[in-house]
Amino acid sequence: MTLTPQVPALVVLVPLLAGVVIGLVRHAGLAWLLASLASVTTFALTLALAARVQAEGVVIYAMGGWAAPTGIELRVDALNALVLALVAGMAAVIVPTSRASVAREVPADRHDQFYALVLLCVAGMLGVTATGDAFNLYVLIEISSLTAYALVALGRSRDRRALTASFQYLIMGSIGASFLLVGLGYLFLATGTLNMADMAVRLADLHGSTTVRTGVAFVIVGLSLKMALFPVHQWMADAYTYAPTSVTALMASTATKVGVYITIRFVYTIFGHELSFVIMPTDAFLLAFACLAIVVGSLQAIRQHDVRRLLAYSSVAQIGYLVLGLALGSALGLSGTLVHLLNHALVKGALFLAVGAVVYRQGGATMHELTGIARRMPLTAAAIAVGGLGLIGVPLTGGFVSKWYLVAGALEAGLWPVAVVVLVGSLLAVAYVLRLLQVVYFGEPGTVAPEPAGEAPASFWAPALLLLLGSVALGVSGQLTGGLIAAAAGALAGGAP
Amino acid sequence: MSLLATGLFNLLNYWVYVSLMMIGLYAVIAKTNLVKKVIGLSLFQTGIFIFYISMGVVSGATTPITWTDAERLRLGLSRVEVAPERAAAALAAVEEDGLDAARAALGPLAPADAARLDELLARPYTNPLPHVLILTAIVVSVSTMAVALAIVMEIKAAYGTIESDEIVTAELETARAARS
Amino acid sequence: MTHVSPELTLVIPLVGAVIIALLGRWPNAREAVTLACAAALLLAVGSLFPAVLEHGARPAWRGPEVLPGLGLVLEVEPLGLIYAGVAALLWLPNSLYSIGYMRGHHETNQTRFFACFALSIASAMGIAFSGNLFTLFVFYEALSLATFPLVTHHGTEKAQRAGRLYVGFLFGTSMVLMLLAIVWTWTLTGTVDFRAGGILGDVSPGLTAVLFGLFMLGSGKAAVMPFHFWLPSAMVAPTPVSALLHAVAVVKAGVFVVLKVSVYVFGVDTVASGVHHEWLLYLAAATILIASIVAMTKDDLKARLAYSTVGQLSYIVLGAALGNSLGVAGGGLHIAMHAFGKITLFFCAGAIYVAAHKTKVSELTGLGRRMPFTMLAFAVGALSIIGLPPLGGAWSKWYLGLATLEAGHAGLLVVLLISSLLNVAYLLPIPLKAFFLSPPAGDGAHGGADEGIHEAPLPCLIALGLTALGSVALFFWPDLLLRLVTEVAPLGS
Amino acid sequence: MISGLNPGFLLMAGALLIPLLPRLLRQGWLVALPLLSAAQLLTLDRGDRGEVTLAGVTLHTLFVDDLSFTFALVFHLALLLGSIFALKVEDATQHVSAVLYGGAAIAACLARDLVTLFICWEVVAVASAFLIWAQRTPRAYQTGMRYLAWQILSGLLLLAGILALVVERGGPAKLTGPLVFEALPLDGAAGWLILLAFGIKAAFPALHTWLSDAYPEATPTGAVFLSGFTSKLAVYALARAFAGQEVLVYVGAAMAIFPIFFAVIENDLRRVLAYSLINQVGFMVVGVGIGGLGVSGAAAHAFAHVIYKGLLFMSTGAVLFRTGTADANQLGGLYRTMPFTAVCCMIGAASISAFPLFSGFAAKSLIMVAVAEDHRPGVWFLLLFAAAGVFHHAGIKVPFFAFFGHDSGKRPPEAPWNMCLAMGLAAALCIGIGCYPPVLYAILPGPITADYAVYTAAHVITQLQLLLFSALAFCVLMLSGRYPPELTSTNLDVDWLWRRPGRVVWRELTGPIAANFGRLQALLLEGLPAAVSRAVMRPLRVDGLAARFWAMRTSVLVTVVLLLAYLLVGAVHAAR
Repeated sequence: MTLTPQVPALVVLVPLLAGVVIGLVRHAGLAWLLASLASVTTFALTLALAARVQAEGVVIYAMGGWAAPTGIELRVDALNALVLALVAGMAAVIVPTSRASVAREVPADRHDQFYALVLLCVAGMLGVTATGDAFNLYVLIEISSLTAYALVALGRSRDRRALTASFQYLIMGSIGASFLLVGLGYLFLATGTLNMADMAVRLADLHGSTTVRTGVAFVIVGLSLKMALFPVHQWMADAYTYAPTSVTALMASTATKVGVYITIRFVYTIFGHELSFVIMPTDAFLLAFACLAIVVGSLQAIRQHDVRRLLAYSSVAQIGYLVLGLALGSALGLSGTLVHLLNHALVKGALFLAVGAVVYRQGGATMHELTGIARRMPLTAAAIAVGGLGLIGVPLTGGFVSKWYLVAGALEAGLWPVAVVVLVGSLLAVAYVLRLLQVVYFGEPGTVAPEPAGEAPASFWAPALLLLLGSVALGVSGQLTGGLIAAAAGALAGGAP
Repeated sequence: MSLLATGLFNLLNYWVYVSLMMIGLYAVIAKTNLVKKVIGLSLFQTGIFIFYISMGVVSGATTPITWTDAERLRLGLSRVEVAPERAAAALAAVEEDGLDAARAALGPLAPADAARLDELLARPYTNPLPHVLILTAIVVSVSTMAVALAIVMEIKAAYGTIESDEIVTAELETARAARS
Repeated sequence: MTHVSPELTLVIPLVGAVIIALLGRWPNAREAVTLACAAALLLAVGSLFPAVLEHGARPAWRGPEVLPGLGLVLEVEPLGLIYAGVAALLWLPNSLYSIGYMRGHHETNQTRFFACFALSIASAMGIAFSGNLFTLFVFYEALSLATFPLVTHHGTEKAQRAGRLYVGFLFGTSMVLMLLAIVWTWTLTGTVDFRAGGILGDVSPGLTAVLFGLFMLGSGKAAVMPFHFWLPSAMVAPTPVSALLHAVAVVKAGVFVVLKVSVYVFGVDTVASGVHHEWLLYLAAATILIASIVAMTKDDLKARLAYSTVGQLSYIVLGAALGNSLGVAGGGLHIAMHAFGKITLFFCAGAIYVAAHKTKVSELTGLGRRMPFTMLAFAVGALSIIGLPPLGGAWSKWYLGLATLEAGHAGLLVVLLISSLLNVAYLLPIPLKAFFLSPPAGDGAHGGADEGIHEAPLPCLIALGLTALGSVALFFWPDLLLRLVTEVAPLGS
Repeated sequence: MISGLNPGFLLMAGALLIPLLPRLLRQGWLVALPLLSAAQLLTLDRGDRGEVTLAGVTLHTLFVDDLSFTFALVFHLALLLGSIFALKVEDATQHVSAVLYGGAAIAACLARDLVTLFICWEVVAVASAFLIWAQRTPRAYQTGMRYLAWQILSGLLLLAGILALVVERGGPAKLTGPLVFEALPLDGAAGWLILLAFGIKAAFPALHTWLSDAYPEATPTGAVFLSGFTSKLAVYALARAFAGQEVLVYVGAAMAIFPIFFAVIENDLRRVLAYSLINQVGFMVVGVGIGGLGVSGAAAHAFAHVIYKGLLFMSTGAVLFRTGTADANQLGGLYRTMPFTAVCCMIGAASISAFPLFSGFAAKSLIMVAVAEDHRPGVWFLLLFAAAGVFHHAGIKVPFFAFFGHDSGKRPPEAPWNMCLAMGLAAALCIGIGCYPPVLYAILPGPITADYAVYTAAHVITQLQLLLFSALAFCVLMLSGRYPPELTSTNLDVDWLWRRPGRVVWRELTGPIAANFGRLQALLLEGLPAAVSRAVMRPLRVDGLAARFWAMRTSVLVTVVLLLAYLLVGAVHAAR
C-alpha cells in the first residue's frame, strides 16, 4: 500500500499520534527525539503536499472515505499548502532545537508532557489549516488552543505570572472560539451545511439574510479574538511574555498566522467578496482596527522594558499589517498579507529564539540584561539585529516586500491615509528596534548591567539565523515565493465575483 | 401585544440562549473569584449548546431515525381506526407505488383520523447534526473546564489565593520589592 | 577604454568594512586597509569617468529582483558620477584626517568608527549609481543606518538624543514620505526606473504636484527647513563624522536625491511646467536666509558650520526646483563645490579641537598665530562657501544665479546674493579674528592663554591642506564636473 | 615675453611666493616683480588674447588698448612705488595682499570680458581688505569688515548685472564667445546693476563711506596701495562701459563737491586725503560722463592722481610710521626733522592742487576743457569750486598741519631710506609729468594727441587765480581763528544711516527670526514630543501589572461591544 494518497491526512495525523505516543513515554530524551522526528517528518510531508498542490491543483481528501458534504474532507490548495508548510517548518526548526531551553525552563518531570503538548498543538494548527469542514475547524482550533493554554502555563517555573497569563489566554481564547461556534451555528442554520465549499455556494444565493449577517459578525469578532487583533489583543502580550521561550517562538510564528489564514478563508472563500465587502462592511471594520493595531501596538512596544513584551506588542502591530492587507480586498493587499505572514513568522520566531538565548545566559530579557551583549554574544546579537531590521521592513528583507504590497494596495484602493499608517507603523518600528539595538550594541555592560556570559549554545542562534536567512531570501528573491503567493492571491481575489 | 408575544414565545429558545450567554459573560467580567469566572465561561458555553440544540428541533418532528415509507405507514396505521384489509392493501401499495398510492388504496377515513394520519405521514424528522456537533462541543467545553480549573489550582498554589484583586496586589508588591 | 563594473564600487568599501572590523586589534593594519580601500575606490570610480564621458557608456549591473520588475539596479550616469566622485575623492583625505583626529584625541571604539565609515561610503556609492528609485531608497536607508553608530559615537546622553533626532528625522521623512512617493509612482506608472525626461508623463498634474512634494520633503537629508534639526544636533559626533555628514556623503545624498528625482523621475520640463513646485523655491529661499541668520547667532563653531550647511544645501534644492537645466547644472556643481569647501571647514574645526580644545568661535581670537596653516585653510574654505572667485563655489553660484534669472525669479537671485553677504558675516570673522586680533589675555603667569598650542597632527594638516587646494583647483578646473552636469542637463535646452 | 599672459596674473602668482622667501630675497622680489610685470606689459601688442574656457564660460583674459594700457601702466607704477615704500615691512601678509591687490587690479584692467573682470574685481576686494586688517587692532578689524562688506556687495551687484546680461542676451547657450566688456547701455537691469557695482568702488555719493571709513584705518603702507587701485579701477571700468553717460556728469560733480566740507572739518589727515580722493575721482567721473576728450582727461587725471595721491599717502604714512599718529591736532612742526618728507608732501599737495608745472595741472585741465567744450558752465563752475576746495584742504591743510602749524614738539627722525626713495620717485614723476605732459598724453586714449597744448595762458592764469584766492581764504580763516579747530571728532557722514538706524532695522528684522527660530526648535523638538507623550503614551500604560485583570475584564467587554457594533453597522449597511 502506498502512502502517497494519504499525505493530507498524515500531515495532521503524524503529529497528533506522535503527541499521544509521547504523552505515554515517560522519558525526556526519548520524548524530544520522537517529537523532533515527528516534526521533521511532518514538515517533509507538508513539502510533499505543497509540491503536489503545485502539480495538481487543489487536493481533496475525504476522511474515512466519506465524501463531502456528508463526510469531513481535507481540502488543500495553494494557500493552505503554504501555511501548512510554514507551521510544520517552524515546528521542525524550533522543536528539535528547543532541548536546551526546555531543560532550563521546564521542570524535568514535565518534559514528555511538554513535547506531547507541543505536537498536539502543532497538529491542531495543521488540522485547522487543512480542513475543509467548518465545525471540524472549531474543534481543531480548540485542540491547538487548549494545548497552548497548558504550554503557556508551563512557564510558571520561571515566573508565576505565566499562570495568570495562561488563565487570561484561556478565558479570551474560549470566548473567541465560542463566538466562532455561534457564528457557525447561524451559518449552518441558513445553509444547512458545514462543508466550507458547499457553504460558500449556498451563501452566495442567500444575499445576506439577517441570520447570515449575524453569523458573519460572530465569526469575524471571534476570529479577531483568536488573531489578537486590536483591541482584543491583550492576552497575547502576556502569554508571549511569560510562556517558555520555545513555546513563545513557536506560537508567535504560527498561532496568529493560522488565525489570519482562517480569516482569509472565511472572508474570501466562504463569505465571498459580496457578502464580506458589499453586504457587510468587513473591510472597513478590519481596516479600522488594523490601522489602530499598527499604531497603538507599535507605540506600546516602544514603551516596553522587557524585550519579550516588546516583541509581543510588535506582534500586535504586525497582525495589524496582516489584517490590513486582507481587508483591502485586492490581489495586491492579499499578496502583502501572505508575504508578511511568511516573513513575520520567520522573523518573530528568530527574534524570540535569540531572546531565548539571552534568557538562557542572562536569566532574563529586560533591556537591563541585554545591555552590551554584542561583545560576548555576537551571533545572538546579530540575530537580534537582522531580525529587528526585518521587523522594520528594511529593504532586502521580506518585510519590505510586504510593506510595498500593502502600500501599493492601499494606494490602488485610493486609501492613501492607510498607506501612511503602514509607513508610520514601520517608522515606529524603527523606534523600538533601534532602541533595542542601541542597548545590545552600544550599551556599556559592567556598570549598569551584569557582564554578559559567553555565547549561547548553537541551538539558539543557529535556528534563529536560519530563519532570518529565510526572511532575507524572501526579501531578495521575488521568484522564491512569488509563484505560490501569486497563485494564492490570484485564486482568492480572482474567485470573487 | 400579540407581536411581542410572538416574538417572545416563538423565539423563546433564542432568548434563553442569549440570556445564558450574557449571564456567563457577566460572571467572567464581574467576578473576582477565578472559579466563578470559569463557571461563567461554562454558562456562556452552555448557552451556545442550547442554541445549537434548539436549532435542530422541528416541532412535531420525529426522531431522526431513518424510516422506510412502509415503516412510516405502518406506524401511522397503528394510530388510526382502519379496516385491516384496507391496511394490508395500503401496505402492499406502498411497497409498489409509494405513499400516495397507499393513501389512495386506504380509501376515505374519519376526518379526525385522516388528518392525524396525514400529519403522521408528512411529519419531518428533527435534524440530528447539531446535536451530534454539540456533543463534540460539550467535550471541548469539558476539556476547557478541566484545563481552566487546573490552572486555577496552580494559581492557588503559586499565589495562595484565587481572588484576582489579591493576585494583582501580590504581583504589585513583588514588582515593588524587585525595584527596591 | 576599460572601466570597472559599477558594483565593484560597493564591494570595495564593503569588503573593507569587514576587514577593518576583523583587524580591530592591529590599528596600524586597520588604518592601512582604510587608506588602501579609499585609494582603490578612487581608482575604481575614476575609471568610470572616461567611459561615461568619452564613450557615452552607461555601465550597469542588475541585482536580485525583489518583486517582479523591481530589483537592485546600478547604472552609472553623469549626475551620480559627480556624487560618487566627490565621495570617493574625499574619503581619502577624510580617512587620513580621521586617523590623525581619532588618535590625537584618543577616541574609543575606533574599529567601529572606521568600519561604519566604510559602510557609509558603500551606501553612498549605491545611492550615486542607483538605477531606480528602489535601489536609491535601499542605499539611502543603508546610509542612515550606517551613520547612526557614528553619530552616537560617544554614547553620551547628548549623543543619544542626537541619534534619536537623526533617526527620527531621516527615517521619518524617508520611510513615510519618500517611500510613499516611490510606491505611488510604481502604482501609477508601473516602473520606478530613472529615465531621462522623467517617467511621470501620463500622471495628472495634481498628482504630480503631490508626488513632487513627497519626494522633495521625503529627502530629509537635504535638511530643508523644518526638517533640518537633525543636522545641527548631529554635531556632537567626532569631527570626521561631521565631515562625512556635511561633505562626503550624507547631506549630499539628500540633495543628490532631490536633483536626481527632479531630473530623472519628473523631468526638468515637468518641474518647470507645474505650478506646484514654486512653494519649494520659497521654502528653499527661506531656509537659505533663516539658516544664515541663525548661524550668526551660534557661538559654537560646529553649530555655526552646521547651519551654514543647512543654508547651502538649499542652494541645490533651489537649483532642482527651478526647473531648468541651468539650475540642475548649478545644483550638480554645488554638490562638489560645497563638499570641498565645507569639508575643509570641518577639518579645521576638528584640528582646532584636537590641538587647542576649543569649540567656541569666541575662543578662537588670536589663534591664527598658533595655527596659521589651519586658519588659512579655514579662510580658503570660507571664501569658497561664500562663492568668491577664484574658488570653486563661485561657479555653482554663477549657474544658480543664471538659473534664477532664466526662470524669471529675480527675487531668488537677490536671496542668493544676500546669502553670500550673510556668509561673509558669519564665516569670515573666524579666521580674521584669529589672525588679526590678539588673543584674550592669559592669567598672567603663563603669558598668553594660547601658550603651548601647536598645529594639529600632521595627517590632519595634510588632509585639510588637500581639500583646501581642492577648492581652489575646482575653480580653475571645473570642466570635468561641468561636462558631467551638461551631459545631464544640456545648457542649450 | 610670454604672449597672451595678463601681467596681473604674473603678479598674483608672484605674490604667493612672497611668504616663502627669506627677508632679503623677499625685498628683492618685491621690487623685481612689478618690474617684471611691467616689462611683460610693455612687450604686449595691442589686441585681444589669452582665451581660456572656465566652467563653460569663455574668457579673454588679455586685452590691450590705450585705455587699459594707461591704467595698467600707472598701476604698475603705483605698485612699484608702494612696494619700495613698504619694503621694510616685516609682515608678509601685507606684502602678499598688496601685490595680489595690485595684480588683480592690473588683471582687471586688462580683462577683455566681464567674467574675468568680475573675478579680478573680487580678488581686489578681498586682497585689499587685508591691508586694513593688518593694522591688527579691533578698530581696524571692524573697519575692515565694513569695508569688505561694501566691496563684496559691489562684486555681487556686478555678478548680478553680468548674470542679467547673459540672460538678456539669450542665456549661456547662445553665448558662444566671451561676454565682452564694452560700452553697456543703461536700458535694462543689467546696465544699472553694473553701474551700481562700479559706483560703489568709485565711491559715488552715499556709496562712498567705505572709503573715508577704511583708508585712515589701514596700515601706514597699506593706505598707499589702497589709494592707488580700487577707485581708479572703478574709473577705468566706468570709462570702458559708461563713457558719455549723462548721469555720470552729475554724479561726478556731486562727488567733487561734497567731500570738501567733510575734509575741512576732519582731523585725521589720512581721512582728509581720503575725502580729497573722492573729490578727485569726482573729476574723473565727470570726464567719463562727458566722453571723448573727457575720457582722455579722466585717464590722464587717474594716471596723475595715482602718483600724487600715493605720494600724499606716503608722506602721511611716513609721519604715521614715525610718530604713531596722523591726527592734525597732535602733529605740527615736523619739517624740522623730516624735511624730505615735508618737501615731498608739498610736491604732492601742489600736484593735487593742480599747480602749473605739477602733474595735476596737466591732467585736470583736460577735464576742465572737456567740460567747457561740452558747454556745461554749471558743471564747470562746480568743478572750479571743487578744485579750490581741494587745494584748500589737501594742498594746504595736510602739509600745513603735519609739518608746519603749531609745533607739536615731536622730533621724529627722517623717514627710512626706502620710504624716502619711494616718495622721491613719486615726487619726481609728479614734476616730470607736470613739466613735460606729452609723455603722458602720448599714451592716453581718445582724441588727444601728444602735442596738445596744456600750458596756455588762459589755463595757467585761471588756475593760479583760483589757487591764490583759495590760499588767501585759508590764511584769513587761520589768522582770524575761524578755521575749524583740529579736534578728535567723528564726522557724521551717510554711513551713520547704516551704522545706527541700519543696525536697528537689521536687529528688528533678524532678531525675531533668530528668537522665534529657537522657540520653534524648542517646540518641535521638546514640546511636541512631550505633548505626544502625554496625549498618547500615558493612556497606553494600561498594560502594567495592575491592569492585567482589569485588562481581561475590558477585553471581554470590548469583545461584546465589538460584536454589537459590527452587527449594528452590518444591519445599517445592509439596509442601505
